[in-house]
Amino acid sequence: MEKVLELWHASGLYNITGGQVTMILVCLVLLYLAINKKFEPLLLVPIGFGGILANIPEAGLAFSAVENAVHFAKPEVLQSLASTLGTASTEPYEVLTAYNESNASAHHAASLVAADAGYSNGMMYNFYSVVIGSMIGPLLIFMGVGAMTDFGPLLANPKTLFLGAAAQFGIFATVLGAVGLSAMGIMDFSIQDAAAIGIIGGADGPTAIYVASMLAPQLLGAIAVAAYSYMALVPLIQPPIMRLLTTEAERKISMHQLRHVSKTEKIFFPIILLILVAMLLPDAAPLLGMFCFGNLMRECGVVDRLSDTAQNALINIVTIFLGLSVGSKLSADKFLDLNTLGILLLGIVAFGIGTAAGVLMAKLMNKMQGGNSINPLIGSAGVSAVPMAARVSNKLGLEANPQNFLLMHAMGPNVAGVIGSAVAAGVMIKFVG
Amino acid sequence: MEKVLELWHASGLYNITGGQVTMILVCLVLLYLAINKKFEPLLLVPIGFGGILANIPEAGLAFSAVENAVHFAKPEVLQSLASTLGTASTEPYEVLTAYNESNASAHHAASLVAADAGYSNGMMYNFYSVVIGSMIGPLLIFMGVGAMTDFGPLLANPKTLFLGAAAQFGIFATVLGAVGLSAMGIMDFSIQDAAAIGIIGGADGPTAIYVASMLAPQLLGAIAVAAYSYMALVPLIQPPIMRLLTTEAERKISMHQLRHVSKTEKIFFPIILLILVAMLLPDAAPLLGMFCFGNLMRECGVVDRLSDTAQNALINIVTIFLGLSVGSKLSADKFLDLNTLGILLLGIVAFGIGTAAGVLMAKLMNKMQGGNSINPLIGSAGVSAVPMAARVSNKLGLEANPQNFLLMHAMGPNVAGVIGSAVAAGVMIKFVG
Amino acid sequence: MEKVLELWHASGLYNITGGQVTMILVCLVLLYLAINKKFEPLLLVPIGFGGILANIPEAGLAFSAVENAVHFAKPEVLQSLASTLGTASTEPYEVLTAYNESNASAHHAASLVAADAGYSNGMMYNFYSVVIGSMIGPLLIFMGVGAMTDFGPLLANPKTLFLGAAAQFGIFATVLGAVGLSAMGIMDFSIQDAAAIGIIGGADGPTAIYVASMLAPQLLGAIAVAAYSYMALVPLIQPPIMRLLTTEAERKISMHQLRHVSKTEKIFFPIILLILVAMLLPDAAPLLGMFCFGNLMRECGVVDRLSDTAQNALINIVTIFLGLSVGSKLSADKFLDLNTLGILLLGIVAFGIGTAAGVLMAKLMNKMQGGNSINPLIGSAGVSAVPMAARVSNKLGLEANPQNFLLMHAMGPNVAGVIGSAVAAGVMIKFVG
Amino acid sequence: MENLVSEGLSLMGFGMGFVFVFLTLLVFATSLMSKFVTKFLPEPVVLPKVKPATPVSGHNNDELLAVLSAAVHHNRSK
Amino acid sequence: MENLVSEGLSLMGFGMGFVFVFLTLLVFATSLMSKFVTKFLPEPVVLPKVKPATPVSGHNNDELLAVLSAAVHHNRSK
Amino acid sequence: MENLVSEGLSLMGFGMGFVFVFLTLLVFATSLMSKFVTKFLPEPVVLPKVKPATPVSGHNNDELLAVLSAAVHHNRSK
Ligand code: NA
Ligand code: NA
Ligand code: NA
Repeated sequence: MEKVLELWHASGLYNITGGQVTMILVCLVLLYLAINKKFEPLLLVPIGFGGILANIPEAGLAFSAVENAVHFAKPEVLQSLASTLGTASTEPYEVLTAYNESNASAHHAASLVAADAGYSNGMMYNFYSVVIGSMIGPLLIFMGVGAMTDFGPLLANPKTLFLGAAAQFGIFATVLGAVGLSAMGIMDFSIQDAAAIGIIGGADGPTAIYVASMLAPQLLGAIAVAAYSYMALVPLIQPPIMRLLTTEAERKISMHQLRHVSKTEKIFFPIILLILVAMLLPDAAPLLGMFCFGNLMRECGVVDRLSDTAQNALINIVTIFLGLSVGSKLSADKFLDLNTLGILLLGIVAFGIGTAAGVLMAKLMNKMQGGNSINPLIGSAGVSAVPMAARVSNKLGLEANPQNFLLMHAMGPNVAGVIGSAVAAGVMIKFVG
Repeated sequence: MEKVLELWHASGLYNITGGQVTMILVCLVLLYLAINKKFEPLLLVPIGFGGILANIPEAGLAFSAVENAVHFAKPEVLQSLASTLGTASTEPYEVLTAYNESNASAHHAASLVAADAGYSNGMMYNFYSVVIGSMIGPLLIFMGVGAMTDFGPLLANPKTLFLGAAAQFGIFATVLGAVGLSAMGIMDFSIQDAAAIGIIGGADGPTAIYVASMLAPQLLGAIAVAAYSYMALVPLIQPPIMRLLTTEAERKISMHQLRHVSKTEKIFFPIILLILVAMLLPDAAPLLGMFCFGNLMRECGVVDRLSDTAQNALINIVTIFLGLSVGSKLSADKFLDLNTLGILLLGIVAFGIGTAAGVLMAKLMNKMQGGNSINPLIGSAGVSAVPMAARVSNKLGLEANPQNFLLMHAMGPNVAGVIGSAVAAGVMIKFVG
Repeated sequence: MEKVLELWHASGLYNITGGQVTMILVCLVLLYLAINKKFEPLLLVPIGFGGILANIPEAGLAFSAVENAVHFAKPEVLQSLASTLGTASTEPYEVLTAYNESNASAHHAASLVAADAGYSNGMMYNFYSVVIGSMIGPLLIFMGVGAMTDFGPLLANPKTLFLGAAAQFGIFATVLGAVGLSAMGIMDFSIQDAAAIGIIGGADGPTAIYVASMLAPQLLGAIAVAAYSYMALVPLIQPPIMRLLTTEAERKISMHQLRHVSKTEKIFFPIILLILVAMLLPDAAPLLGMFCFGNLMRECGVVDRLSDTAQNALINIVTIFLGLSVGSKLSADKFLDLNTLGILLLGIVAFGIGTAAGVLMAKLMNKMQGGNSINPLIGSAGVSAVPMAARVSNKLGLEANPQNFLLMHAMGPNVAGVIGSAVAAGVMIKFVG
Repeated sequence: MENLVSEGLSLMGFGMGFVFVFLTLLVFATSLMSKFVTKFLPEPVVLPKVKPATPVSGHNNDELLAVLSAAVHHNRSK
Repeated sequence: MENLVSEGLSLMGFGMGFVFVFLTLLVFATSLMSKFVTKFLPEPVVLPKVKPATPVSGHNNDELLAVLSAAVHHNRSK
Repeated sequence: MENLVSEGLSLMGFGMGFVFVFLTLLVFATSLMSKFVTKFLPEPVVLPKVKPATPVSGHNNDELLAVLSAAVHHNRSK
C-alpha cells in the first residue's frame, strides 16, 4: 500500500501544476498548427513535442542535475549545495537563485555535488546544452541552408540587396518598441532582451535562435516559437500591408527577365561575402561563415557528396535536435510570463514593419529608375522567410497581372534578407553581447 | 636489442591473459552467429567486434584514463592518484578500488591527474560514455523504432494491449528468480541487478540496454548479449511452449480481418500514449517519449524527411556506436564471471515465462469472448521481439490451418509488448533506481 | 561617433595582421587548387575554407576561451588568469605561455576563469577538440575507408604486401631527414615532430592527421595540407621516379590474371588482420581496428545498411568537420613558420623515397621470381594514395604496352600501403608518443 | 536475504499491477479516441496521394522551376 | 529607463546604418566581381555536364570496373 | 643533437624492421587462411544474389505486405 502511495505521489497527475497543463495545451496547439495547418512543420513538430516533454511533471527532462536535486529537496543535498554555492539558506528557491547567479567554477562544483547525490541532467537539458548552448545547431542549419540557396537571382540583379537591407528595419524598430515598453514600465526587457526580440523581425529561424541563445536564453522558447509561427503566417501578414502601400499600377509592373549567371560568379560570391564579413564584422563570422561554406560546397561542383549530406542527412538530424532543444525552453516556469505575450506582440509588429520598409524601399528604387522597372511587391520578400515571402510577392503580382511572374525577381531580395539579418545579428552581438 | 625487448614486452602476445583469450573466442562465436546464423546481425556484429577490441591486451581501449594510468602503474602516478583519492595505499588494486568508490569530484580530480601523466580514455570507453553513459544511444534507437512502427494493427484491436501486458510477467518472474538465486547464496545479485536482468524478458534491445546502464552497468555486456541472442532465438524458444499450451483446435482459430484505421487515429495515438505516460509514470518518459516522437514524425505526414532520417542515417549511425559501446563491456574482467552464466540462464527463463504468460492470457481472452475469436498463438507475440515473434505466431498458425494468416493480428500484441516493457522499465527505475 | 569608432576598432580591416593576410591568400590558393585543379577537393575545400575562418581577425574562431580572454587583455581578467596559473606576470604573452605549459588541472581552472569573464571557445576550436582532439574524426574516416576497400586483389596475391611494406621506407627516411636538419641546426624539430612529418610519406590522410594530432599537434595544419596536396600530386611526382628506376622491358611485363577470391576469405581477412594487430602492436589497434571493422561490415553481407551509412552519410559528415578542424590549425601564428617550409620540403622527399623503395622492392621480387612475372611499376602503388597511385601504375603500364592492364595488380600493394603506414604509425606512437 | 526476496516479490506485484493498470487505461483511451475520431473527424472519402513538400528552409525548387519555366515561356513568346 | 531608450535608439541607428553600408559594399563587390568574371573568366560555350567523381578516399569503382572488365576481356580473348 | 640523430636512426631501423615483420606475418596468415578456406569452406557453386533483409528492429515490411495481401485476398475470396 505504501508503494502504491509512493507511486501515486510520484505520478504526474498528483504533481502537475496549472502552468504545466497550460503549456501542454499550448504545445498541442502548436502540433495542431504544424500538422493540420502546415505551419513550418519541420521545426514546429519537434518544438511542440519537445515542449510537452519539458512539461512532464517530476520527470525533470528540461532541468540540469542541480535543478533536479533542488526540486527533490533532500535536506542533506540542499545543505551540501548551499555550502558549495556559499549561501547560508537551504531554502530550495534561494539555493537555486544562488546557483543561477554563481560563476562557472561554482556551477561546476555544484554539478559534481548533484551528481554525487545521484541526480543527472534531464534528457532535454542535455540536448539544449549540446545543440544550442554550444551554438552548433543553428550554425549547421545555416550551413545546410547555404547549401540549399541559389544566389543566381541575387547575382543577376545585385541591387536587390538594398531591399534585403531595408527590410531589416523591422528588427531595429522592434528593438526600440521593446525598450519603449520597458521604459513605460509595461514590460521588463533589458537591452539584450530587446535585441533578441527584434531579431524575430529577421524572419529567419536559425538566426533568431542563435541570437536569442546568446543574448537572452531565458526568452529563447518564446522567440523561436514566434519566429517560426510568423514565418508560417507570412501569407496572411504581408498581403494587406503590400496592398496598402502600393498602387494597382505599381503592382502591374512587369520586370524583364534576369540575365544568365555563370557558375564562376556563383563560386566567387560566397568567398567575397566571407571576406567582407571578415573585414567588417567579425561577430557575424560564425553565422555567415557557415552559410558561405555551405554555399561554396554547393556551387564549387567538386564536393557534391558533402553538399548532399549537408542538405539532407546532416540538416535533418540537426533539425530534429534543434527543435527538441527549443522545446526544452517551453517549460511553464520559463514561458508563462507576461514577457511572452510582449514577445508575440512585438514579433508580429516586427514582421509588419519589415514588410513595409521593404516595399517602401522598392517603391523608392522604382521611382529612381524611372518608375517602370521594379515592381514594389518584391520589396516585401526582403524580410527573408525564404521562400514563402517570395511566393507571396509572386502571388500578388499574378493577381494584378496574370502574366507577371515575380518569383525569380523576389528570390533576390529574399536571400538578401538572410544576409541582412545575419549582419544585423552581428551588429547586435557586437554592441550588446 | 633493448628496443626489441621493449616492443615485445608491450606486445599483446606477451601480455595476454587467459581471460582475454577466452573473451576473444567468445566474441568470434558472436560474430559467427551474427554472420552465418543471422542472429540480429545489426547489433551482434558491432558488439562482437567491439568485444574483441575491448580485449586487446595493453591497448586499454575500454578503460578510462585513470584505469589506464593504474594499469601501467608508474610509482609517481600511483602516488599522485592515491593522494588525490585520499587513500594511503599505492597498490594498483587498492587505488582502483578507491577510485571506483569515490564521488564525482574525486573522479574528476583523478581524471585530471591521469591526463597530466599523459594517459587518456580508451576509444571504446569514450564511445560508451557518450552513447550509453549519457543514455542518448538507446533513446535515439527508440525514436527510430518509433518511426518504423505501424500501430495500425494495435489500433484496430486495442484489446491486444492486454497480451502485451501479460507477456511482461516474464520480466518480473525473472527478477524474482534472480533474487531467489541470491537468497539461496548461489549468485550474488542486488535488487538493482535483478531488475536489470529481468528486463531481458522484455525482449527489446534498447530497453534492456537503457535499464541495465542505469541500474547495473557492470552487467550491461552480459544483459545485452543475452537480450539480442535470445531475440534471435525466438523461433526456437517459443514454438514448443506455444504448442504445449494450446490445443490443435485453438491453433486453428481464424481471426476476422482487422478494420481500417484512419490516419487521424494514428496521429492521435502517440500523443495519447505520451500524455498517459506523463500523467502516470514520469520515469518512463524519456524512453516512451522518444518512441512516441518517432511515431508522430512517421504518422503526421508533414515531416517525412525527418522521419526518413530517423529511420535510416541516424539509427544506422547510432546502431554502429551502440554496438561498439556494448562491446566495450565485454572485457574479460567484467564478463567472465559466474554472474554472466546466471544472466544467460535467467534470460532464457524470462523469455519462456513471458511467452507462456502471453499465450495463457490470449487463451483466457478467447474463452471470455466465446472461444472462437482470438487465436491464442498471437499471445506469444506480446513479448516484443518485433517482428520475429509475430512471424512465429503466423508460422504456427499456418501449420495448423494453411489459410490462417495471423501476422497482422500478432503485430498488435507485438508492438504492445514494446510499450509494456518500457512501462515495466519505468516502474523498476522508479522503485529500485 | 564613439560607437562608429568602436565598430571600426573591432573590425577586421583595422586589426588584420600581415600574417593573416598571407594565410588568407594561402587558403584561397588551396581553394583554387581544390576547385579548379581537383586536388583532393573533399578535404581541401573544407581545409581551405576553415583556414580563412581561422584567420578572421578579432573573431578568435580557432582559439580557446582562455586564448580569447588573453587576446582581449582586460587587466582584471589577466590578473585572475595569472593567479590561477600561478604566474607573477600579467603580460598577455607570459600568461599564455604559463597556460600552455600548465597541467590539466590548471587548464581546467583557467577555462572556468575565462568562462566567468564571458569568453568562450571559438567555433573552430570546438570543432578541433571534438573531432581531432578526441581522435574520433580520423578513426571514423578510417572505418569508412575500410568499408570502401576491396581487399580482393590483395588476397589474390598476398605477396604484394611486401610492396606495401617497402614503400613505408619513405616515412622513416623522412624522419631521419627531419632529425638531420635539426642536428645541423637548420630546423628545430623534436623526434616527435620528425615522426609526425615522416608520416606524410605514408600518403594516407587520416593516418597523417591521427599521428600528427598525437605527436605534434602544432604541426598538424602543415602536415595535413602537405599530405593531401602531395596525394593529389602523385600523378606528377611518381612517373619520373618510376621511369628512372625501371627499364622499358620491365615496364612491358604483363601480369597474369588474378585468381577469384571467395566471400569467405574476404570476411576472414579483417579478423586476421585485427588479431595480428592485437597480438603484435596494440598501439595501432584504434586505427587498424576501426579500419577492419569497416571492412568486416562491408564484406559480411548481413549489415549492409550500416556499411552504406559508414560509406556515405557518416563519412561525409565527418569529412566536413575534419576538414574544418584541420583548417583551424592554419591560423597565421601556427602556420607561418620556417618549419612549415621544412615540412613541405620533407613531405615531397618522403613521397619520392617511398615511391622509389616500392619500385625497387618490386624489381627485386620480380628478379627473384624469374624476371617476368611482376611488373615493377606496381611497386610505386605501395605508398597508398588510394587509388591514385594504382592508376598511375596502370597508366605507365599502358604507355609501355597498350594491352597491359595493371590496375587490379596495383590495387594489392595500394591497399597494403594503407596497412603498412598504419603499422608504421603504431610503431612511432609506441616509441616516441 | 529475506529482505531481498520480499523486495523482489513487492517489485513483481507492483510492477505487473502497474503494467496492467497502465495498459488497461491505454485500451480505454485508445478506444475512446478511435470512436471520437470516427465520429467527428472521418477521413475524406477520396484522398489523392500528394507528396508533401517539406523542405527545411522551404526552398521548394519544383514550384520555383514551374513558375520560372512559365515565366521564361512568357518572355520568349512576346 | 531613459538610458535604455537611448541605447535602443543608438542600436537602431548604428544597426541600420551598418546593414546598409555592408550591403552597399556587397553590391559594389558583387558587381565588380561579375564584370571581372564575365570579362576574364567567361564560361566555355558548350559545357557537357559531367558528373564529378569525388569519392572520399578516391576509390573510384566505375573507372576501376571499366578497366577491370577491359582487362578480363583482354585475358579471355587471348 | 647527436642523440636526436641516433634516435632517428633507431626509429628507422626498428620501424622498418617491424613493418616488414608484421606484413610478412600477415602474408603467411593470409595465405594459410586462403588455403584453409579454399579447402574446407568452398563457395557454393551457384549463389543466387539475394538482397539481405536487415531492418534494425526487423520491421520487415516486404514480407508483412506480402502476407497481408495474401490475407486480404483470402478474406475477399470467401
Ligand atoms: Na531577414
Ligand atoms: Na516487451
Ligand atoms: Na601508406
